[in-house]
Amino acid sequence: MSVRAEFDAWAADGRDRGMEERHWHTAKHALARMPVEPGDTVLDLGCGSGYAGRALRDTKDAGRVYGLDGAPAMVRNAQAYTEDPNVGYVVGDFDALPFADDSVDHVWSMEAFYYARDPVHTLEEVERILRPGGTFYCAVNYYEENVHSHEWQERIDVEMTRWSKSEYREAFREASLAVAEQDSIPDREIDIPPAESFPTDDWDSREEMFERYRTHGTLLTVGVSR
Amino acid sequence: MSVRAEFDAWAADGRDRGMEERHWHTAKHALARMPVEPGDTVLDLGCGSGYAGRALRDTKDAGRVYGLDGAPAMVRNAQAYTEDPNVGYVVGDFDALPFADDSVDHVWSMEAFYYARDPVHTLEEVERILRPGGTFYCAVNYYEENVHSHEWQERIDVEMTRWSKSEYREAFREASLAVAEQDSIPDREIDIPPAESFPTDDWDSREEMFERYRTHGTLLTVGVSR
Amino acid sequence: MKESLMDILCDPLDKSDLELEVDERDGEEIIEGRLVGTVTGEVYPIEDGIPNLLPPDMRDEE
Amino acid sequence: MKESLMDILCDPLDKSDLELEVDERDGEEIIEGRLVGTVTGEVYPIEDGIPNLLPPDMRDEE
Ligand SMILES: Nc1ncnc2c1ncn2[C@@H]1O[C@H](CSCC[C@H](N)C(=O)O)[C@@H](O)[C@H]1O
Ligand SMILES: Nc1ncnc2c1ncn2[C@@H]1O[C@H](CSCC[C@H](N)C(=O)O)[C@@H](O)[C@H]1O
Repeated sequence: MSVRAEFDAWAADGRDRGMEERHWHTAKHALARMPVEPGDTVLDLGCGSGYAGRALRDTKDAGRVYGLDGAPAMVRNAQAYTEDPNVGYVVGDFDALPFADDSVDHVWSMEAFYYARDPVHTLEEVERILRPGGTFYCAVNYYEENVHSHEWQERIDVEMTRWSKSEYREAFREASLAVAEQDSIPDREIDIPPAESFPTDDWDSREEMFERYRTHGTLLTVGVSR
Repeated sequence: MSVRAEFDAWAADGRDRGMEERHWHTAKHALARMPVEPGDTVLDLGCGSGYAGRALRDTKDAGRVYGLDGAPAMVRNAQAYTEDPNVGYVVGDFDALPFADDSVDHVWSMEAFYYARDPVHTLEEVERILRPGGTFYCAVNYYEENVHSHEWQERIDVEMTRWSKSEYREAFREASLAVAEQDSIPDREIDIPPAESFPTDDWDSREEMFERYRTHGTLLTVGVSR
Repeated sequence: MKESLMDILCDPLDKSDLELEVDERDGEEIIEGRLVGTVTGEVYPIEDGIPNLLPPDMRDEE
Repeated sequence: MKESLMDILCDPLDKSDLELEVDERDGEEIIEGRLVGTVTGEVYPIEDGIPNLLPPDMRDEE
């Protein structure tokens, strides 16, 4: 199955909003750090329901916010969730971004980057469209150190890239993005039941669930275009 | 009184270690985000007891770590706290850094930057010594939005710069440092007593103390040399 | 899509300019139409206000 | 200070090179001596292993 077909199905049965709710726990902390100034143009790669761009409009007065996603049904949902004329959505693919060189101030991506077919090329594309000094905020829950995420590959019919923290840093630099920060942002909001509730459907032990959310959480890598 | 005389007095009566203990609550989170690679050269501006550089040696295998401070007694203490041959200290001033162009991979500074006599010039100096793509991690507790820090000026005989968050971003850009992130890092470790303990010697109300530490905490601005 | 998006859009294949052809608009908003690669000649549809700029070989893949 | 620090040190006044003059050393470690600005001629002392590279007018101020 293609990424598009997979995520069109997610959008159709409302999983776009479910993801938004869970991802917001950590995404909001990363979004708050972005040096977006009033009037800036921001692009959300793999925008899903589009919540991140809308938040940057509301909290930082971003000028224009665009969401790109490969799944047409996702983008249709995202568009339906807003009437803001300065927010727009585009169907497109990470590997062939339909944006001009140096045309965007900042790029955001949450839980989407690792679906790129050629992730280093996607980084080169991001670097190309960012104006010099613009940032790429790349947030992922699926990465090497987060061992409890490894099994996700079994549940989805699309190949995912599982880099370690240092592989992210190296790949950014390979694509001429200076690495400005890397951080694990804990999810402090997910409810972790008391030890006696384990095993649950998803977790063998409380320790594992704690490690997944509070220790590893979301890996954020910030690159700056040169 | 000069900055040097003031902080020599602090070093003499052990306040260097007191600061280290308090600042560590938030500094460690910012240090963890730094993209320091094994072998990198890192400079700590206004190093005080020198703990930050030593932590980067221990946790990220930084190659050489230097601390610069204007107060000779601070630097002597810092040197006495380590036997690591790859850690060194220098007496110097923020406005006239004794380092060659592009000679340092990353610069760190905690609770020290705002003592610079000419802070924009200090940023230019930092930009000059950083290699392209190198980062400046600038952490301060004294800043405009942190209203409870304002009174500190009354207690110290040295003039301090009190910029807002956006003034930090502007000044970095003026000095050709791309702003990669800005964040308020809460101090979750300081003990905040129950409401009935207030007023205390330092705080009128629990709300104020909470706002100072948990809401504002430490302002981190990360710049990247172009 | 708003017409102002044209400022930054380009052909995903070779990053050359696109030409906008409008079938239906509502003020600034383009509802139906297409974007045509000025160099590649590729046609990218705009449907329900949303431009589909997937490279053509991906658009049809399922 | 370790002698390797010379790789990156420069005169704080004009960023020109410094020359190292050693009075006492312990292997790689310079204990006493001075750094002399090759252009400015300024003398920066090294005492107890720590170089003082404050601009001269700041060094003496109290
Ligand atoms: N190669 C690709 N090009 C464009 N979008 C892609 C893609 N691979 C995956 N995606 C999109 O990336 C999204 C991942 S789900 C994450 C959605 C959203 N950022 C959130 O935080 O909730 C899906 O909507 C999927 O359609
Ligand atoms: N203009 C200047 N040049 C160099 N050092 C300075 C300076 N102004 C202040 N300092 C130094 O900055 C330090 C501030 S106190 C903070 C110390 C340490 N970074 C910590 O986190 O605990 C003092 O040691 C002081 O001597």
